[in-house]
Amino acid sequence: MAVTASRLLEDGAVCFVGIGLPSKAANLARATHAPNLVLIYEAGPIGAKPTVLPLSIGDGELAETADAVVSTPEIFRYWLQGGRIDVGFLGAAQIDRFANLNTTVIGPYEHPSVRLPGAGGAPEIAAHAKEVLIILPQSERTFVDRLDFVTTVGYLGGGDARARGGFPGRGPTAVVTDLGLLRPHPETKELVLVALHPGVTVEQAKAQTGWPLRVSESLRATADPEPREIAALRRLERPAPVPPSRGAP
Amino acid sequence: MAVTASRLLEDGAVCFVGIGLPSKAANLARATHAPNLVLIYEAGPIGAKPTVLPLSIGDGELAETADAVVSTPEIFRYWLQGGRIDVGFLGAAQIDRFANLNTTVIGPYEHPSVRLPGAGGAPEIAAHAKEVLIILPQSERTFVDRLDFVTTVGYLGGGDARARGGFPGRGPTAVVTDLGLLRPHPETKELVLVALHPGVTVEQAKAQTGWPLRVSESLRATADPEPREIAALRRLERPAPVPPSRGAP
Amino acid sequence: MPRAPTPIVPLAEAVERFVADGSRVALEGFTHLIPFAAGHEIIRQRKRDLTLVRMTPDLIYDQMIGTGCANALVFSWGGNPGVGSLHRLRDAVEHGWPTPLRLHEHSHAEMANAYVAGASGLPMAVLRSPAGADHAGKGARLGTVTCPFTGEVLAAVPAIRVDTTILHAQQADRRGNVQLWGISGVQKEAALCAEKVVVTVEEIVDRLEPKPGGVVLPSWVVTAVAAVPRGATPSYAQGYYERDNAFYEAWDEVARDRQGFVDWMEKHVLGTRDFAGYLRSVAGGEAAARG
Amino acid sequence: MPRAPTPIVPLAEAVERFVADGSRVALEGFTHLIPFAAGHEIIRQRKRDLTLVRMTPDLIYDQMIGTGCANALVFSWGGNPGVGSLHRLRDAVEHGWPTPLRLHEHSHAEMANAYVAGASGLPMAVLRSPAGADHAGKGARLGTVTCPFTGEVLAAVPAIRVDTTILHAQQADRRGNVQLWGISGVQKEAALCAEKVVVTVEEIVDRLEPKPGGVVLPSWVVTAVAAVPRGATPSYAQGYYERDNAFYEAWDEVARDRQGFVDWMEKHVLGTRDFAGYLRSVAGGEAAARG
Repeated sequence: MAVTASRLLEDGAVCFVGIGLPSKAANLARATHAPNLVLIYEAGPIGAKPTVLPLSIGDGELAETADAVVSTPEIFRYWLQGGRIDVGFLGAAQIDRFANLNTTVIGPYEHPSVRLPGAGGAPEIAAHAKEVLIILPQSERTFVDRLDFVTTVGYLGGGDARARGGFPGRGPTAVVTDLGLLRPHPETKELVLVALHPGVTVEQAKAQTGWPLRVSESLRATADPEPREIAALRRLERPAPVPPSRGAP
Repeated sequence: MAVTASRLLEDGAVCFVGIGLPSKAANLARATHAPNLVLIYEAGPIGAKPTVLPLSIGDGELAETADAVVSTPEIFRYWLQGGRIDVGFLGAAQIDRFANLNTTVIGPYEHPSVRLPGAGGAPEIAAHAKEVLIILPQSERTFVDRLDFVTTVGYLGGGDARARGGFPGRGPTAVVTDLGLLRPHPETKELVLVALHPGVTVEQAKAQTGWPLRVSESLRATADPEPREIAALRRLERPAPVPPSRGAP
Repeated sequence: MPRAPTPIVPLAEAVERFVADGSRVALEGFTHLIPFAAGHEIIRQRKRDLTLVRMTPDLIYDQMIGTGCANALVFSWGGNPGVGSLHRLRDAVEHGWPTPLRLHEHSHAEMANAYVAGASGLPMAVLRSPAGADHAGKGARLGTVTCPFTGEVLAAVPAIRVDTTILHAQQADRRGNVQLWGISGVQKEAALCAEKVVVTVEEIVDRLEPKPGGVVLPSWVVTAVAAVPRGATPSYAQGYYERDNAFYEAWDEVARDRQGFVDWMEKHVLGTRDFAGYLRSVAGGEAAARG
Repeated sequence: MPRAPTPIVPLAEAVERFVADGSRVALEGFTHLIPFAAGHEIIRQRKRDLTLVRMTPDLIYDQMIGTGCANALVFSWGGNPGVGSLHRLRDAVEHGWPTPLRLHEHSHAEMANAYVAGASGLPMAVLRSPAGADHAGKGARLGTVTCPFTGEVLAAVPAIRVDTTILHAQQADRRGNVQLWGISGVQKEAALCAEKVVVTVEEIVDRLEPKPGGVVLPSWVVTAVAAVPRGATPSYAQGYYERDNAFYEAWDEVARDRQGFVDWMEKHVLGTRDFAGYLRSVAGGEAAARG
């Protein structure tokens, strides 16, 4: 999943990354084919070059390796809203067929069965980045017919709904999952399965999607991870050289 | 003039100062009775402690002696508009009886006989500082019946006009000139002569004012400069220890 | 206006004097410099009915919410970064335990802009925020303004203003000037939108040396300073100590269960006199990790 | 999107390629780091019909206006700081010499906020600006917006956006990352509201060491870098050289008279090939101070 996502990032792009899978994929890209990828984290680091994956979005490693560290308001005002981000890279708990995202609640807002973390940077990243990549595991619980809450707008109801909404960025261009890769249809903006990971079947993908999944006529298989990608991932995931917790809970 | 003005500044006040006479008076106060006066200059220094008078508002001396240097937008947004300035200290080319100021043009705006520097920080300093001190030489050319241009609002047409305008600060509380000291009348807000420098007469002050000048019933004389004030001024005005111009025009 | 110098006081005194029951309080710090010591002291003094404001509630608000200090939360992302849920926050929202929690929920961009507006003396912030997302029930007021020059409709969000902001910084000098450096998040804005500002610091120094990325709060905007070494633990203080990632990961287990959480808080926070005591308690607790 | 690295070029090439006749250009620097070398090169290349944007026009715009580069000026305070008038600016406004100059005039607060809006991708800035002052004829558009939460009426000013911003900084690295430090005014906002950003620097270094108060512009927002030692003279570059206050004082005499100004510019700026030549010319001119 991280490997497929990392390949979508062009060298030299300016990428606004969330922690977790997006950060992992972006740093993998930087360690392999895209050494000039510019990583921006919402806490303030611009041009961060971590050598191990940060656990949190404000880890010291990010600040110490960055070209610049600015305030959080500046990140959102001058850099994101200012139109300087090429790629916004998001995760989510739920996605619908038009790549709208839910990270707020499962169940009704006032009485949720699961309270999720909330919006974070996602709504404005999805609005302003020139394009948006989304990465999340695919299942009937995550790929749903109807979101419990629309936290972040993808293509709204599809078609030209987003374009009419006056969003500066053009919206999600790819969704990477543990099963494969989906792209929005150029006209309808509905997500279409365009590639499957080795060993995954179309039936499996359809079964793990909460709406009738459309499949591209030119469906292809994603390439296996290359040795250098696997090696880079191992290096990124090695334990950070810090002492163990002094205050074990 | 600088001595009288400096005495109006209380120790510990946060003072937003323009270059020239305001800076001179404020630094004199800091060197004498108000060592904890906090000086803020619009270029960015907060808590500047220059040992010689700066020629310009962005001199290196100001930054190097400051507690903090922030951006110019931050000065105007967080520190001035944020309501953190006790005293705004302004000069002007023209003043009217309600302490409105002109620093824009002499003559009509489109065809001025003299083009002055313009607004600078004055309009918002006068709006937001808790009180405003004004320092300028007094003559029929500077104390005018009608401003050629209202750059900066004092008390507008007087009375409660300013209060009704929704200005956060309470407005000018003193005008210091080379002849004496004027204060706004508590009700009408018209400037009243309340003190004269030694050797200046009421007739002289009236003759050098472009409107029928009101004089306080308790008119007093300003105290002579004390020796420590004169000594402090001399120290501040000594030539800065920098080499002469390498590029004489 | 002849100002009193900023007092340097014990943390317990600062919390007692400057954090009132029912008030609106922000403890800021974006992952870095989170004021854990101050949060613990608020828990020890059993402050109640606070409206807690913070972009990323983090473990510190999980602890404060779980011990019943708060009845409202203003926030924009409420998870345990890189780990998962904040279980005490979830329990309060999902089941009203130990007490119901009203949410006022923003995006990061909205909240950062709202802090800027508060620091700038404006009633609102204007931003380009996406239309079409759900807002129903989130408790945060949103509005629009129309640009008088272009006719564009922009989003507006009310300014954040709070009664007390608490920060942790690396250093203060003896007059109460404060400097922090590294990732500085919204700390300056949080300080400048508050009536009262309390800062805990790693150490009091004779003179603040300007640092790259340094944010300085002059003493005259700081209400009180308290020296609390390691006061951001398990968050970190650049130049002093690293983030205790293992603690963040282990917290998931502690907070998952009400009784386990209560026991842990009783033992390590409520059962200790101050933050030094807390640090000794958890350091000794490696074997007895479950309390 | 695979970006070309930021070119490091001679200043003359940068001005030729990135400053177009008739375009909107900002040379910023609040007293500190004023890009005099770049301004001189614009004069040498006889650029015309520029709209010049700058909070404090200073001597550099006096020189550019006096040599006929500009037909419009966006500014907020146009004097020679601590000395008096900018005589060439005045002559252009009062008598249309050498060419008429349209003014778009703001207060500092309006203009600083307008730069922030430009950098933030907003069409306007909102501020509390005094009502009751004269605006007639000033050429700057002002409007109002109403806060949807409090009903307050606030001032609005259109965002500043420019074709090219030129800055002077202390250092760039070989990839074109730029760092400046000391008083940084509105330089970051000026860079981020521009289509193209040209930066002259004191020196190119292998690695930028983070400095207290440092403002970093990553190479991917910088269009071109040119090394011009002493390129801010007679302004200053903190850590490199002091402000030449004597030059500012002497300029008053030079600029007061049209012919004296023309002769001086011919001799020292138009008559030299580059800024190094200019520096040699004025250094040799101490005796022949009047040109």
